[in-house]
Amino acid sequence: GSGGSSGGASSGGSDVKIGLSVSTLNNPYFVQLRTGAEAEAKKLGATLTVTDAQNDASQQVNQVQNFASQGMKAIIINPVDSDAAAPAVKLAERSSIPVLAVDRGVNGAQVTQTVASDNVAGGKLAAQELAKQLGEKGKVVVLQGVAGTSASRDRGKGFTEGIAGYPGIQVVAQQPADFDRTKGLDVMTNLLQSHPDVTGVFAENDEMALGAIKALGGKAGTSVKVVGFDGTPDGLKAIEGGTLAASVAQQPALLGQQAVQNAVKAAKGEKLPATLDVPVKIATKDNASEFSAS
Amino acid sequence: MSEERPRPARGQEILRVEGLGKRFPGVVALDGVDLVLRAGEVHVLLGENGAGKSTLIKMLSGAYHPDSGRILVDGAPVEIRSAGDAQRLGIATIYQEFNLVPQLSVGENLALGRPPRRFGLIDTKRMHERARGLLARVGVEVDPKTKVADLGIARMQMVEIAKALALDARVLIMDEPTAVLTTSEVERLFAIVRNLRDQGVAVVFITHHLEEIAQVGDRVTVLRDGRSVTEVPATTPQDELVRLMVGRPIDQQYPREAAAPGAPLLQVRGLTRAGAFTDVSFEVRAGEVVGLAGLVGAGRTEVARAVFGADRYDSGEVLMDGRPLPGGDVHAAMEAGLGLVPEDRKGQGLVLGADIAENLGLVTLRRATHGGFVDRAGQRTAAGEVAARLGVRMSGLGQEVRTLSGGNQQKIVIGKWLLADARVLLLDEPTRGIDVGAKVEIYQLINSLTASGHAVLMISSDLPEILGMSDRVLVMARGRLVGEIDAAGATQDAVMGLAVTEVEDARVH
Amino acid sequence: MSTDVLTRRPAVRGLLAENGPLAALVALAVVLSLLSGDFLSVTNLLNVGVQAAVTAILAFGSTFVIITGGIDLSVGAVAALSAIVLAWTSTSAGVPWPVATLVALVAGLACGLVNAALITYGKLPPFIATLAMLGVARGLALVVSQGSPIAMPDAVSHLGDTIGGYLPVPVLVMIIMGVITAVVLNRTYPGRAMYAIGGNEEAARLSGIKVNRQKLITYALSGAFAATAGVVLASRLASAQPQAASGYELDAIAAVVIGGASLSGGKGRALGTLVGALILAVLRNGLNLLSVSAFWQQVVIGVVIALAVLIDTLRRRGSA
Amino acid sequence: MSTDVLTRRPAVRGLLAENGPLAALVALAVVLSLLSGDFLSVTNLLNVGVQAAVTAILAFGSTFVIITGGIDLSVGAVAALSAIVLAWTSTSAGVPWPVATLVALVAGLACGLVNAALITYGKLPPFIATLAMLGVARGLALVVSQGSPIAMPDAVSHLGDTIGGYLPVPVLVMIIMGVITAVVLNRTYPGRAMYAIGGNEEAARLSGIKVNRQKLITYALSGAFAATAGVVLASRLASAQPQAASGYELDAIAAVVIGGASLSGGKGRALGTLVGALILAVLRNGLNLLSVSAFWQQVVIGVVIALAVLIDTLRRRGSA
Ligand SMILES: Nc1ncnc2c1ncn2[C@@H]1O[C@H](COP(=O)(O)OP(=O)(O)OP(=O)(O)O)[C@@H](O)[C@H]1O
Ligand SMILES: Nc1ncnc2c1ncn2[C@@H]1O[C@H](COP(=O)(O)OP(=O)(O)OP(=O)(O)O)[C@@H](O)[C@H]1O
Ligand SMILES: [Mg+2]
Ligand SMILES: [Mg+2]
Repeated sequence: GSGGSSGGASSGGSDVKIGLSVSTLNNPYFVQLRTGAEAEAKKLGATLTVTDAQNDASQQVNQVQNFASQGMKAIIINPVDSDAAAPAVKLAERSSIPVLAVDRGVNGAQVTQTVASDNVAGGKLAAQELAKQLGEKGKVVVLQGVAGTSASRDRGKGFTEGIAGYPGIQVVAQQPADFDRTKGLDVMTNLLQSHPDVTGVFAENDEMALGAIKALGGKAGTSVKVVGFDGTPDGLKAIEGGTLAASVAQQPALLGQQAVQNAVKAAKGEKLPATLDVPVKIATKDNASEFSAS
Repeated sequence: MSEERPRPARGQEILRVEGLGKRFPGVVALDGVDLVLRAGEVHVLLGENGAGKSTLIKMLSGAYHPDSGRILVDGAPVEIRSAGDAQRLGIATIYQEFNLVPQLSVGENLALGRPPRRFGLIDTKRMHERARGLLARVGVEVDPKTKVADLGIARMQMVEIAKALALDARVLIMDEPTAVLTTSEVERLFAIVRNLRDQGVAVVFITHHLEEIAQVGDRVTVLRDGRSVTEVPATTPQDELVRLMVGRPIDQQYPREAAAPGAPLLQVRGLTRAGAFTDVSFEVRAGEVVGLAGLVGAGRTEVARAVFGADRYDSGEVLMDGRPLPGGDVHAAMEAGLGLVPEDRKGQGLVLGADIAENLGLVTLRRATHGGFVDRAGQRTAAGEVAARLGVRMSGLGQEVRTLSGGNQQKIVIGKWLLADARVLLLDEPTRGIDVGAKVEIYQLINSLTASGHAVLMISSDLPEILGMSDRVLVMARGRLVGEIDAAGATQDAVMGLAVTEVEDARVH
Repeated sequence: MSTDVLTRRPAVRGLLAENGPLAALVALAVVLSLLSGDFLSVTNLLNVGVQAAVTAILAFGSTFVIITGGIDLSVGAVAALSAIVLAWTSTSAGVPWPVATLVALVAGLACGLVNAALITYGKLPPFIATLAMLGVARGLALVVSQGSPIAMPDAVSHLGDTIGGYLPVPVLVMIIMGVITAVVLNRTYPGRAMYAIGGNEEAARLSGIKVNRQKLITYALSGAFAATAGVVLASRLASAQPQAASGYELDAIAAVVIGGASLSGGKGRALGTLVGALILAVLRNGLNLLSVSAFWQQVVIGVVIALAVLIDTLRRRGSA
Repeated sequence: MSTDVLTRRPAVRGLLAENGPLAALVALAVVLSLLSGDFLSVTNLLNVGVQAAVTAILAFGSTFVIITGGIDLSVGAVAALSAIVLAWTSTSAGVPWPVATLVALVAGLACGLVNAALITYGKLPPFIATLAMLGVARGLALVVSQGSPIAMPDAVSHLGDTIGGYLPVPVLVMIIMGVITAVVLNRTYPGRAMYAIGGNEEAARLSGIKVNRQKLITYALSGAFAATAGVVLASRLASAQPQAASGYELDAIAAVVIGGASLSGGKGRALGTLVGALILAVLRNGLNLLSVSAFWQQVVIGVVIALAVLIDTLRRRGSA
């Protein structure tokens, strides 16, 4: 990269206006992503504007459109939906503003860089970890996120693919709980009636996993293993407490930080690699403290 | 009127009703009614409140479907399942309850259901032109573009009449059209009715004003308890009609027993609201019935509402027992002992979806509350007593007020204020739609109120009632009090003279 | 089978005939117990009760509002805000939990009063006033919590437990709030005034009812009930969440309307609302037990809600 | 400043005085243009238009329904379903896109007809009927799409483009639908019948208006408008999404009510609805431009909506 700027990353962001459209802030995961992004922007001296698309793809297009007319030097988009983000990206392209995608990729349009960890891979990882903790046999239920969202789709797909490799494990029920803790609690309570013999739970996010743990009560962590997704602070606390067996940690703060760092570079015309992989990691009791620290 | 015009088939039977029956949950509304309508005749339906008059005509207009019996038009049995069916058979109806759309203009209401169209789009210009013609025919000067909601109740009635005329029907049904009209409009209406009759239209006319029967009717069918008891000529003496209808004679139609007035209870001084009434001053003394007469739009209702605190006023004051009342505060007025029976029973008097007990207890709700809790049993008992006293025809105190007959609804509105025991009762058209028997009951109640030292201010467009029941008559015109006449010297001519003289240049004909 | 029982016990039949929604609930329960052996256990029925509790409490509050002819879209957001206020004051601000609970209830009440002020003095349509409050309350919940869940104090979390190992506290709270609703509606002045206002506001005013004041009470009650629901919800999860109860306003209104109330006002009952909330909860519970696929669940819920009310209206028409 | 302009140009003043919502919109625009230099550019104003389009089209459809005294909660879900139907028939089923578009519109219309049938023949309250349809339509969208977005055919995606490099197609569609709404409401028999039904249903019936048939037309229009909105939305995103337009029903209703309609029926105008939708869009656009923090945005939106309508009602009261 030959940005032309003399200083290092720490001083190179001054006066750079960056817009970040987050898919939703109704979820601690994305709140962390925002926090990471804001911290980095402050460090670099860039001006970061964050908007909340409230899980609505067309509001997100609106927000990117508005960013463009505000003269942002770079735009970070955290797509509500990978396909639906394409028009937004094309729109910014027309105004020659570099766009970075964070957390989810964009299909059907070329972004400057995708800073992401792979949800499908994360789902597979969750399946492997759950199988390991269950001794590769048992009955498992899946708590699904909001039907039709890409996060639910990809995580579910990864998990289904991953769990298929363990013939001793049977998925006895899949029910939607809309990424919501209360619904996780209610749905798990109900599933326990029809499937009292479950030994494992995969929840497509930590919120639902925490709800399920509430429903399981004393069983959580002992006779039933719960695996969540996201590695939110509450989730990590539950891991340390032994009720949550594991969570696929995507390090949202790191995602946000990396996205801003690279957005500043892009704004200065630096060339960036097409993808920046922030690895998914599985957080378990052994390594949970590492995640909490960040 | 138009003597030389040919009268097509006068006396020829157009519509016949045989053994018609209709029951509602808990009530047999009609139980075998026969009726024959002939071209060129005005057929009066007579009966007590709840006798089934409105139910009968609603089956002719397609609003209800009969349970038994049949309807024949031109000798052939017909099924009238909707208003459209009735219109196609040439039957037009003016209902007892207002059936206009308040948010729409007068013109649109007149064309409701069949607006003139051009290229599929509504031809507003033609619609308004037509409306103007119709309005002129009934003699009201209203701009067709006025919203119906902005009209007074009497002019709404005239619009209803115009709307029915627009159909050019063979059978025209009018359910108590004169209840809300004053003398001059009634005259106007009768002229229209006679004219239609002479053109061969069969008119069904419902009224509780017996004197109107001889004026406009040809034949009378008397309904009692859902049955048609007899058909008599309209020239039958009133006493006889009353006997047929009520089952017993009524000796005195206006049994007012005046007493010497006591101290002033209600004093109104210089009450003014721009555009409605100007400098209105009067007082009402204990034991008095004060009549308030005037033409439609004279502002009587507005004054009463302002006195009661239902509306605000610009200047002047209202005193009860010598103490001024705050303006625009119904609650304070009630506390001071005022009560108002409003003229629009459906819009302002009743909670139509609630039952009879609930409605009767509305005004006394606060009084029946002890420690936050309402004594509903006590309220029910009290409601039962008033309902019995007023002779409300109902299936029980739990009947929804919506399903009561018009006159019985009016009794409920009066009843709730009787329960409240207000010391000065403002009655705005209190006996509108009430049958002769029940009227006498209400007059006697007024007597007992005044005998116990209470007072009544009675607004009425029924001049005989004003003259028969008031101790003093106040006359309003164009928002001003134009005169006061003592009961002794009061005649219809004297009152009308006052009401009209001031109005020569006014909006009312 | 169930018809036999009904014919033999006229009291039960009378109750069902008068309570269309109750009949629908019973029918739903019968179908579900035939389809799933797990449905008709005591534990599961108590679960259903717990799951209905939050919606039911919100719906009780909405019943007042709907009876007056209004609508309250803010209940879900106010519930979330109150829960956040409770968690925040008792943890970050260190206020003892009983005081914090009171503060939360007052917060809910205050939201209701603002709604009422906008509606009565500001003459805003209830839809707009409470929609605005929805945004404001949800936003404030996010601002106070910084968008993250706040753990509830332990003492309050016990509200999510059971008493004597059987009776879940949320169910108890639901019953208490239901009884309060029934008493307020049937026996108190404000309750009767609500019916009158919803039936004919002008007639109520001309009968001496202070309409504005009664509306203040109505919306304040709705706010306080929403706060209670928020506390129950948060105590069940042991954590207050800024996004909790999103969209619950529609569930609450649906429960009230399924229970026989009319959005044009003047009608509605506490028991009906409870039944409405239970119908929704039974339905969701049953779909979980039957493991209906995620995509089809919404379809089935929609169809069953329509059917439940349809049966009720058709029955009423048949008897009329 | 703006007062000067107004006093000098009586025509403008008359228009604003008669159109309270319009005055609020103008006030909002003036404030925003003072606060943000970016607001008053042609591009940005066109952006606002595009951003308002979907809500406005849904709201036009809802205007019909609200004028009759009903409510349609299903518009967002029906929009999503129609878009999915279009994308699916033209890709998976290989139907040419003009036919597919027609099929999508028919799907929306059919949803509306089912709503109307439930309301008229089934006697369901509109709230319940359309809430049920919300679930059914959203569920069917998920079932058909298997929960994944479906790419739109290229030809249809151009609907999201601009004509002549300036006029965005969504804005054009919005204007066309607005004109249709205005004409239907003011000049056609069904339009006037809607006002009559909402104003006094009994009077309408007794005047020979076939109330049930007119309601069928009303909800069918709402469904067809929702389908149109769905197509516009999907073409903007170049992809049909089963979760699209979630919660838009409240925005649509809010736009109609801000525009001066009453939920109790009988009132409402196409221009008012357009202005209502623009107010919402301008507000969101402005908050983005001003970089208001995400958590505060909801608060500000709530407050401004309340203020906008408040100004209108106070002004009306003042002049009355
Ligand atoms: N929809 C209904 N449901 C139940 N009862 C009804 C209904 N409509 C009318 N009734 C009852 O039928 C009876 C006849 O009523 P109707 O309105 O025909 O009387 P009416 O002769 O017109 O009286 P009025 O002179 O007071 O207008 C009354 O007892 C009334 O309560
Ligand atoms: N002919 C008319 N032209 C224009 N406006 C009228 C006319 N008649 C009445 N109004 C309006 O309607 C209102 C009717 O007044 P209001 O009802 O108080 O009169 P009223 O004397 O009580 O008559 P009534 O009670 O007999 O209808 C008046 O304030 C006036 O604004
Ligand atoms: Mg009658
Ligand atoms: Mg009057």
